[in-house]
Amino acid sequence: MLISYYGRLADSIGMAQEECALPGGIATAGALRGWLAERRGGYADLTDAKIRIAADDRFVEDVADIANAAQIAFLPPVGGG
Amino acid sequence: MLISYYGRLADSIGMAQEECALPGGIATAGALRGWLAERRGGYADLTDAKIRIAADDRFVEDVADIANAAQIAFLPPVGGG
Amino acid sequence: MQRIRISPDPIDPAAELEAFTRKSAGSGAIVSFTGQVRSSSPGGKVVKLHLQSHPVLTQSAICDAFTDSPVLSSATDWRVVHRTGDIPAGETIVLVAAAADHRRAAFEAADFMMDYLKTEAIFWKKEICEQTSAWIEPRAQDYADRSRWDNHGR
Amino acid sequence: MQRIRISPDPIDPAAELEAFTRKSAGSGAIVSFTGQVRSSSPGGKVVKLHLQSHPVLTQSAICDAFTDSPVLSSATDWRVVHRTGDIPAGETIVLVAAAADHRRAAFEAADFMMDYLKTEAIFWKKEICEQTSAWIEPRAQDYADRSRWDNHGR
Repeated sequence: MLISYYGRLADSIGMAQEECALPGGIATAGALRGWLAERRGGYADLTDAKIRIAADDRFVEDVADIANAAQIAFLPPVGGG
Repeated sequence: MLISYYGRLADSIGMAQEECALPGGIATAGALRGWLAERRGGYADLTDAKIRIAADDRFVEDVADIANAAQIAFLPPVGGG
Repeated sequence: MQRIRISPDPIDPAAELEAFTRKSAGSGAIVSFTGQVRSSSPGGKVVKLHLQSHPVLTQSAICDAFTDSPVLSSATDWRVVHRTGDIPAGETIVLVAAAADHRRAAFEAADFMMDYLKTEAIFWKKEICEQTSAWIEPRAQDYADRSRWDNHGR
Repeated sequence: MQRIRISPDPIDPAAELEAFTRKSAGSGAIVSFTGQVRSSSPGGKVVKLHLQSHPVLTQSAICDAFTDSPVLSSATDWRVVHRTGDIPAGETIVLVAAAADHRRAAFEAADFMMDYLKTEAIFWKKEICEQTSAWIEPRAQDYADRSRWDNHGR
């Protein structure tokens, strides 16, 4: 699963993308937030409800099943054009 | 004295400009309206208060002395750009 | 710098915007309005407009109104290019442009300039259609638009 | 016809307006807005902005919002060109253009598009100044401007 971090998240996490293999128990978007945030520092922002999640280029709620998604994006509040 | 008729006045009067010698008794802008309007048909519009008068490129009121002006312009309500 | 240009020459909106934008680099916000001769009207299919101005008063009245305007005082720069004479349908009659630090001020400046030009500017306008022709005066909507600015900034 | 273009390529506002005006001849009214990187900010002298978009969601969200908008339904045509990546101070970030039969509709369409782009469009913006850099979120004024349209046409 390719995970992308947009905007300020890429700065706080230290990278814009990473390839992750999800452990078996992590099936929803919300669970993915928690799992990533626990792994190491800089990821804590991901549990902020203002950070939206897109799975395969569609916005999803925290309860959505994302186990089979190829791409996940974490999107902080937008900054305007 | 060069008299110019703008906008629809040029159509109703049949010309855009004419050279006139003012008779002695006609000294104000208002008197000029009446004198021109009495001369012949098509000039009646000039007595309409909505027609503004400019003497030598400045707007003037009917009471203004225009006997020494070189140019008089009759300006109907503007049409917008 | 010539902020107001009134002439029978055709207007190239892109070239005007290019020159204005080059001068205003860094302002942040630039709004332009281009007005073209519409090809149809209540009088039928429009062939052309005839626009007449006064050789002195038209420009000086616009200059006075815009220099004194509180709306335009929020703009860093502005421009008016107005065509006169015979203008075929589809061609540009007027271009206004405004630059400001923020977009609201730029929009308001351009909007205000157009409302003024459409109601108070000293132009006489004759619409020449295929069958008829008529001198045009501002629409009620034009006066309503213009009145929006009467208490602006007071 | 590509109404929305998001790309790291520099924007030439005059060329965009020229193409749009050519397509819209006879519409009557065309409004354009050009937004440039301001050269100063509360953070100091601005070197550049970095604009990030999402490769799919940014364009599709703009398209959805604009296609459904009652404000834009009064426009005969509209265009959005948005630059991404590193944009030096003074260069153009965004150009929007709107054409309509009457000028009020054209002004409102361009104004609405900009208010949307400034608050809801999916862009992340980092301001790089000489001494500092920071991610920027919309100003309170941007949200206030955007909310003006909430009841439009209802």
